[in-house]
Amino acid sequence: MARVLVDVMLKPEILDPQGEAVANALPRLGVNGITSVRIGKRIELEFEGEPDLDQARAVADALLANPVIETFTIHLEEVVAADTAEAAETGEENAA
Amino acid sequence: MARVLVDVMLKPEILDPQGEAVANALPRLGVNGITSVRIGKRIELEFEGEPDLDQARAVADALLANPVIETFTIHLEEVVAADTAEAAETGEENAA
Amino acid sequence: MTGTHEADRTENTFDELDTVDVASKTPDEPQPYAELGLRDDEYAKIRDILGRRPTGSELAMYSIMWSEHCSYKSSKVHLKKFSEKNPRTDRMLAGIGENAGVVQITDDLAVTFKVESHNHPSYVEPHQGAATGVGGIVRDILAMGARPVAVMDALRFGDAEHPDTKRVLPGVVSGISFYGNCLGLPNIGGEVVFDPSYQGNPLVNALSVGVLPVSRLQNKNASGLGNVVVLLGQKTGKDGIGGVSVLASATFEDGDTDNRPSVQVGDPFVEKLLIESCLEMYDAELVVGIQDLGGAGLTCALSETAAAAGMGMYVDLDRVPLREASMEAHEVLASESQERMLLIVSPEKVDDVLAVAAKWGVLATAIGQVTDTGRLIINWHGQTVVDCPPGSLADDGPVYNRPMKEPNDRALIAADRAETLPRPSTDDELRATVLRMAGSPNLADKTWITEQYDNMVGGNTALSMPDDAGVLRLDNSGTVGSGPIGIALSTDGNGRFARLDPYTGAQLALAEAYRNVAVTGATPIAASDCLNFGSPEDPHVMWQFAQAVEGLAEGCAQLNIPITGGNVSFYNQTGMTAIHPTPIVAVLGVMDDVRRRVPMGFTNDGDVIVLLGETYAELSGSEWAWSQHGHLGGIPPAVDLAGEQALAAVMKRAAEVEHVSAAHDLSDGGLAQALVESVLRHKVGARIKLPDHADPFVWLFAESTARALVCIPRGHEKAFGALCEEHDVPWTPLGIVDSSAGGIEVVDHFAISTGELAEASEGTLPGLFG
Amino acid sequence: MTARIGVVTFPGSLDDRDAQRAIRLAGAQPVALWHGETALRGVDAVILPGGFSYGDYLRGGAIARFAPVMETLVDAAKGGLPVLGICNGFQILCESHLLPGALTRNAHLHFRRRSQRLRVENTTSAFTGHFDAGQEIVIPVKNGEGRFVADERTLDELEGEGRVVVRYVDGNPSGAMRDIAGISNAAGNVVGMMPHPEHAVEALTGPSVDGLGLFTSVIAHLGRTAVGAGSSQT
Ligand SMILES: Nc1ncnc2c1ncn2[C@@H]1O[C@H](COP(=O)(O)OP(=O)(O)O)[C@@H](O)[C@H]1O
Ligand SMILES: [Mg+2]
Repeated sequence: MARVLVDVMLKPEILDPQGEAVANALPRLGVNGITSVRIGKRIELEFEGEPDLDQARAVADALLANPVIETFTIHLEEVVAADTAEAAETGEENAA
Repeated sequence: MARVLVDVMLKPEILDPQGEAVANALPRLGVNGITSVRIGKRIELEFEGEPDLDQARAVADALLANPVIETFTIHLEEVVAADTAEAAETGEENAA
Repeated sequence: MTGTHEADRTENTFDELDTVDVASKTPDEPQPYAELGLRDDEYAKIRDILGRRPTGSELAMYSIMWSEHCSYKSSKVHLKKFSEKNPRTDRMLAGIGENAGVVQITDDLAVTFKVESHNHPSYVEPHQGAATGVGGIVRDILAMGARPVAVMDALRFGDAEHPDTKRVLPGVVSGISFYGNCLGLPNIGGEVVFDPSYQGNPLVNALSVGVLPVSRLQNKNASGLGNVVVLLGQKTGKDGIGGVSVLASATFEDGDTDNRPSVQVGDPFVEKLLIESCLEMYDAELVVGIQDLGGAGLTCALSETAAAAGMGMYVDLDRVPLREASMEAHEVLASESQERMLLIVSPEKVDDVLAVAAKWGVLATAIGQVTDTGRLIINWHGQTVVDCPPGSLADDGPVYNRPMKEPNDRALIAADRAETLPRPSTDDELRATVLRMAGSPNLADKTWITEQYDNMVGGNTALSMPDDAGVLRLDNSGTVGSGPIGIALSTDGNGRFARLDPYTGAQLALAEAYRNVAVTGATPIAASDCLNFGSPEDPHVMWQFAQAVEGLAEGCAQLNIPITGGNVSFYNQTGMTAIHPTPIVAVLGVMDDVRRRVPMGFTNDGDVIVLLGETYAELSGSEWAWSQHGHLGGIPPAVDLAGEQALAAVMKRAAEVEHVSAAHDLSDGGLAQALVESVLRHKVGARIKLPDHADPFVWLFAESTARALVCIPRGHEKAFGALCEEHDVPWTPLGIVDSSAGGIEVVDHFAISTGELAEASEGTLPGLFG
Repeated sequence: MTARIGVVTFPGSLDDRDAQRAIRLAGAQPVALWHGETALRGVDAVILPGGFSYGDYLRGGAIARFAPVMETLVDAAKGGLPVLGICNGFQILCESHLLPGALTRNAHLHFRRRSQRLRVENTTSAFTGHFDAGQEIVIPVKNGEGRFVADERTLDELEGEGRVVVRYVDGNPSGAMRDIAGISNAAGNVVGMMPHPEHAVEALTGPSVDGLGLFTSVIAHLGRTAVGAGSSQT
């Protein structure tokens, strides 16, 4: 089985208050080496038959990401034995 | 430069209202082949120097994922020339 | 599977379907009843009822339905007192035992309200636990035929400074905010109290209130032979299966429940659609009976609806829409997946029901029929896995008269009076005490929490936070009604008072809620409760519980308002240490003209400030003793229910004829805190002069009951005084509202500016929680 | 002659009945519109009310944008029909590209509800004619994703063309860029705002009655301009 992953991230110039909140909390956990935290969405699309990357891209473009504030990336993911490994088969970037 | 990606997803048996809402909206976009949508978080951690996977895992466990309802996966990502390609260098699963 | 020996138990006993047939043929099959919380005699009783051993599914059902949570086995004998003592009234359309009590308020309108706890889930997963607490109580209200119109939340947390409180409180608040706001129900009030006794066991009590035309009242009876059983709402998943996971685990001893989340995730969007579709079905008279699915899921809904009608029921469990294909029968029966309702529909209306559900995009599935067998029969994969009398699940659970014991330290505690503690002796110390208390977590401004709640959606909120009670207009454009009538609601409780004396503590909670409703000008007409206690197996806790019930029942009888229902939450403790006994009481009031509601807070320069009621040197259990000395001992303030009634009568009349421009009840922190809150409301100051004979410390900090602070517009003083005398309510003019005072000035003693008060009161919660 | 103003109900709309009440109090006739139908029933103006359409799970307004009613509404708005999006309605207008920019998570990460002071910056839009330029009004805000963002060029354009309709004063409840509380399209017939004017229409329930001005403004606006087909019906 395969599925399509869509990663949606805020554009770098858009404030990510959630990421900032995490970054600010890190020193309290004793973590100091992390300079930046950005939080976006990871969306898993499962298809009935063969995954259709073009269709996934169209959905991401129209619905999953808002081009005013976000960019997205699409991968095809081979689901190997109970999720234990993960490999990005196809990587492509779409800045919509 | 390298950064660590943390993917946080709801455990499979936990209801994902976000994913359901999107899945139910797809037919209105004329998309019918997608059988399931799950929405989680994708978190990018940037390190000052060498990324520290163990530290990232500790942060994910304590702060980024809620072990009661979520699991997370950690990858090391080599950032190649302006983000155009993406490859999961290390894949490991942590069911918190 | 006959002749099972020990070794077989390491494999999944229920791999092979445990049907009624199999059960009859394998009477000696060992069953994990003890792990499911059933006692030997309870298990024996089940075998007796069935005339054989239960199947795995039946065992799951009995273990849930006979649990403390569902069967009220420890509390039942005590709760009877409510019905016994309830004043007679024609207003009660539905009472104790229904999903929620229903009170008629006009010829054609009724109100239903109920409080429920979601304490343990909110500790495990604060956000989802609290969110689903709201979702659950709203479905109870919906099941009565009402449109839910508001929610409230009574919260108890551990010490404000404790790190775990920083985890629990923000999560709980965001969960309530998320679910209630998204559902479109205004949050109109509640409480937040910090006390170390709740450290490992916070309390999340959610209230919902709904309004219905009297003619739309629904019941949960699965009546009518051949009627269809329809499941409406969310798909069923492995949510909240809890103890029943024992049945699924490889070995019964192995506690690995990793894959069985006892956490439920709520979807308020689906609940909103559920509300709209149910209301549309009620109005079209499409349902015969309805029951929400809450704790115990289908098990509870199927058995209770069938038992209530005295009918049988056949259910084809394979028809239940599942989120995960791999579920077993007992899991489907026990699942606590949210946002589901069970409908009983006559066959010719099933299509209409499905059409309404489709219109709102909600799943609806016929899963069974009402039969006349008197048995609840459930099939799974074509075989019968349950065949039992529904009443044996719903009504015939065990009932215990648990041992009770008065704690032996009572006399000692009573003797340790706060009245003997060192008091502030100079004016400077008085002033500093007022400020410190205003900034203490229990008394500090709660805006950091309440501004996360939508209090206005629906457009009928006439009063809400920080007013003493939530007040709603019953909008005639919505559900009928003749004029701008209003309802008022308050929830209150004081665990410290109840710890000192549970009987008095319960009455003080009732008195405070009653007074909060009364000061808005409403007439209190009914009460409900949520009783949060430690383990009923601890005789001291059981004694506290019995005392509290007795006190509450007796108090309601004296106030002449019925208890319409309630909720019991036991086992609130960390290790061997129980929480403070915490009866939370909700009081409902009505007013003829909601435009006359009385808000809190000083507004108009020149208004005369009058203290109603009598002040005594009552400081034991007070906020002063606790926040300034960490002291809890002595005897709580005296209850004066006749005084509360007189106060309510004065407030009602004064509101009607507009003798009062503002009012605020006195409770935690006494007069000082009431003044602070009244000044901070609109940042308008006051000049106060205590009576010559008054001990300023006692007057400022005592927590005597049946008191309120009111503002009387110039020209109304005489008439108002006469009204007080008519009702025998002591009244003491204390000063005037005066914006030139710049804050609180207690003449001859001290002055504190509004800015200083605001900084103390408004800075505390943001400082603690971000 | 009474203006007929439509209020769209999406699954998850919450302030739809409140918007209808406000329309009634302002002297117009509210008309319920349903997300699943394309018909606009000949209304003279449309309100997209607040709430959590489709749960607002992905992004506020993202799914509502694809509702059948939006197909006709987008065209009608482009043709000049006055449309006011309140809160979730504002999000829907941005997602539908009838208005520029986007509404993102509040900078403080909380849902926040409070009475908010606003300054009316534009009195030429279809919904603000009854206000004085620079007038300060008090209207509640309540949202978790109300932070208006757009790129600098868009922001400059909005300011330059006078399309910032209302601005937060005395504190910005969400961290919105340039304190923007509401904007309009270039023609001024489409307005989106995060604050809830429908919750400031009665002394009994609101912090003020300032919100009524938005509804009376559009009624007056309709009287001055050619009125839609619906006005000939009662
Ligand atoms: N958890 C909460 N949810 C909603 N409103 C709350 C909550 N906690 C406190 N409030 C509101 O804040 C105000 C002050 O609370 P409190 O001092 O406990 O009132 P009182 O002492 O009159 O019961 C009241 O209007 C109350 O309803
Ligand atoms: Mg009060």
